[in-house]
Amino acid sequence: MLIILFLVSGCSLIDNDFEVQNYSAMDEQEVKDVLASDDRLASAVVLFFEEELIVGVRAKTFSRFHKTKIEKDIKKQLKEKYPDLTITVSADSKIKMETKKLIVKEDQEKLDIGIKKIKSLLKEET
Amino acid sequence: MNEKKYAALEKEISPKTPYLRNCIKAFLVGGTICLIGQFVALFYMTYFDFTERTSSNPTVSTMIFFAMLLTGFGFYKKIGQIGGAGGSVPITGFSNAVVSAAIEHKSEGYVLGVGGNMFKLAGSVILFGVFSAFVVALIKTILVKLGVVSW
Amino acid sequence: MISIFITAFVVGGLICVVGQLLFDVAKLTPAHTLCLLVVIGSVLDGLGLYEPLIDFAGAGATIPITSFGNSLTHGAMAEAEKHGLIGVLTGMFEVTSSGISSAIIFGFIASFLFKPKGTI
Amino acid sequence: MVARGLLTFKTNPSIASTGVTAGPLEKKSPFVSLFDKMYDEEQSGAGTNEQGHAKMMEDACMIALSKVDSVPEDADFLLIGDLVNQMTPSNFCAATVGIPYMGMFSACATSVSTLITAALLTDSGFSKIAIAGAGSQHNAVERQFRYPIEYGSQKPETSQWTVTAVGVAAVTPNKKGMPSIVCATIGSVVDLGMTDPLNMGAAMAPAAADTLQRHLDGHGTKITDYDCIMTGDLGKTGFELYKTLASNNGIDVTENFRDAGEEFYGEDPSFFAGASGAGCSSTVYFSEIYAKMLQGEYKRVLLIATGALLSPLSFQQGDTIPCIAHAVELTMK
Repeated sequence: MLIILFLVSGCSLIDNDFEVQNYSAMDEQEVKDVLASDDRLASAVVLFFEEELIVGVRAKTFSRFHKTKIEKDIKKQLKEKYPDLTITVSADSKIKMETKKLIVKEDQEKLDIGIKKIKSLLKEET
Repeated sequence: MNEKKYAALEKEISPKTPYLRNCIKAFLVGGTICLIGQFVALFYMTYFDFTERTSSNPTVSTMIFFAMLLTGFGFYKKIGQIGGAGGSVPITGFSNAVVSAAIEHKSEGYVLGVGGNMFKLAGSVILFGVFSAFVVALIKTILVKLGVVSW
Repeated sequence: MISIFITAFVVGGLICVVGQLLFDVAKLTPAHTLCLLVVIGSVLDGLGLYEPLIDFAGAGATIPITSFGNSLTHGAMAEAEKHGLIGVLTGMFEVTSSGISSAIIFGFIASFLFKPKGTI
Repeated sequence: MVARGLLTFKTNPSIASTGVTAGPLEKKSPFVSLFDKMYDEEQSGAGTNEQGHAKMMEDACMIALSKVDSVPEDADFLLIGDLVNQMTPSNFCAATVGIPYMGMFSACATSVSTLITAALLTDSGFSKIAIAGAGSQHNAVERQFRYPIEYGSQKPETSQWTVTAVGVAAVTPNKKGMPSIVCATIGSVVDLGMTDPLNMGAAMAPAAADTLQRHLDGHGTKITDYDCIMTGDLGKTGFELYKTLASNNGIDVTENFRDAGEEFYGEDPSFFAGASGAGCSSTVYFSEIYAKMLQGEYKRVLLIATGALLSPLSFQQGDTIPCIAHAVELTMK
């Protein structure tokens, strides 16, 4: 497994609150551009792993009304940029929390389990 | 003295309802209950596998449990007296209605008393909730079928 | 993170203020007020407005009784989307069951544990 | 003379003794030192509210009888009432004490309606000892008329607190040195369209004012003839309304106007507008007023007990609250 460990501490690149972890060979600049251009967002965590792209965002207080729309918008934009990846975008703080956990752990063996879990969490409705 | 004249006199002499004070108290009490609910939701999100969406179910159950204890120990009626709607509008008020009726009618036995009267107060909420949900969903389904709106 | 607590407090409080106005100004009994609020919650969900409110205020929108109407409607509509008209009937309690079932269970448990106090 | 509910007793039956029992919250009452028996628990140790209510009534009857050195077998009539459905506590009380019994209901005015009936039976020579009185129990009444006890509904400032108390009197033929019953006025039902069950004082005030007027006109007396004119359970709001109505009728409202409901719990704001319930007027009449008469402080009093004749059903069906007030005049010679 070819891994490029590219730990971006965030502050140097985009905004203070945008955190990207890249375990794949994909270019992450695009995702940063998309997220940075959306002023409805307060913060975000991004995780690239193999064919997966998981984006957990936090919307600004009054943009939370449009959470679903924000998710759709970002997903659409990212799909154009990364047509080959399975993209998961969520404005749910639990998803962001879990994604962040995966990043902090830096344990790549268990990443796919973690990603599966995140996706199953999202599938549950209500 | 006719009814109208007396009604006017009654209005004049009875203490006025303190609208503003009641609203402020309802706001603070109701807001606090929701704030506690948010902490409970955060707890479920942090320590269990619940998302913001799915955490609402366990949160509601937990709040109902809290209200059961408060009702049983005789505190909820104080919250209700101070908070007014702030105590009865949150789901805890629903729980208070169920629990207070259940323990009140315990003296008539568990089947006829508790079973028969538990939803004496809260039953109407379920009835109107279910029926309005039925009507709303029916209208929406028909509108979707007609192509006026989409899901 | 903090902001969700503020919005929960404010939105939850405001819904209760609506209830208080129904008590005091419209002179409705608690039962009438709660029924009206449940119906309002249900209609708001039909218009697609309640879910955004939950996104905005979290527990501030899920704890007030209006969310009961919302989740009943939500369940009914979700099933209707899958199964058509018959889903309106079958889906009703899919989402809300937790509130009702815990009220029933805890209410029954309470009847074993407590008796009315009747003090001030 | 009997005309349109106006009664004058020829033999002036006496109230030979009284018995007053009350629940735990009533310890806050300023009249507590005059109550005969207090319970530490709302149900007076019985299993249910209604059984506790009945026990409280039995105890009150026994206390009143023992004060005249009598046993239940000596008593000729038991006239008692309460607010619970079908007056079951009174019925169970009567079953235990075994005195020939008639249950009477005039809501919270039962204290006076039973006293009048007992005086009539005594006056006509049919009775040597008749027990008259009324009682109420907070939990039993609240759950029937309003909500479960632990339900958190907001009570307005006009609402009144149903007392847990029973007051009975033993009515005997005239005895020297005992307060005696001179005349009475049976009230007619007055309904001025009030519908709020949490503002009963306002509903009852017109009935009280009406009966006061009829008593004064019918028996040809003046306000100044009385040392005290005490209404039953109008509460703070109802009492104000009643005084306004009386002064509108040209009656001089003096310091002698008192209301048992307003005074029952003192100034404690947690009881809102004051006390109510059939036990409220009966306990205050048969403790505070009775004691003051025995001491000679009051020579002549007019007791006007008021009752709201509503049921949970009539209220839910949107009916107004019909109200009644009965008056009885006591003198001490």
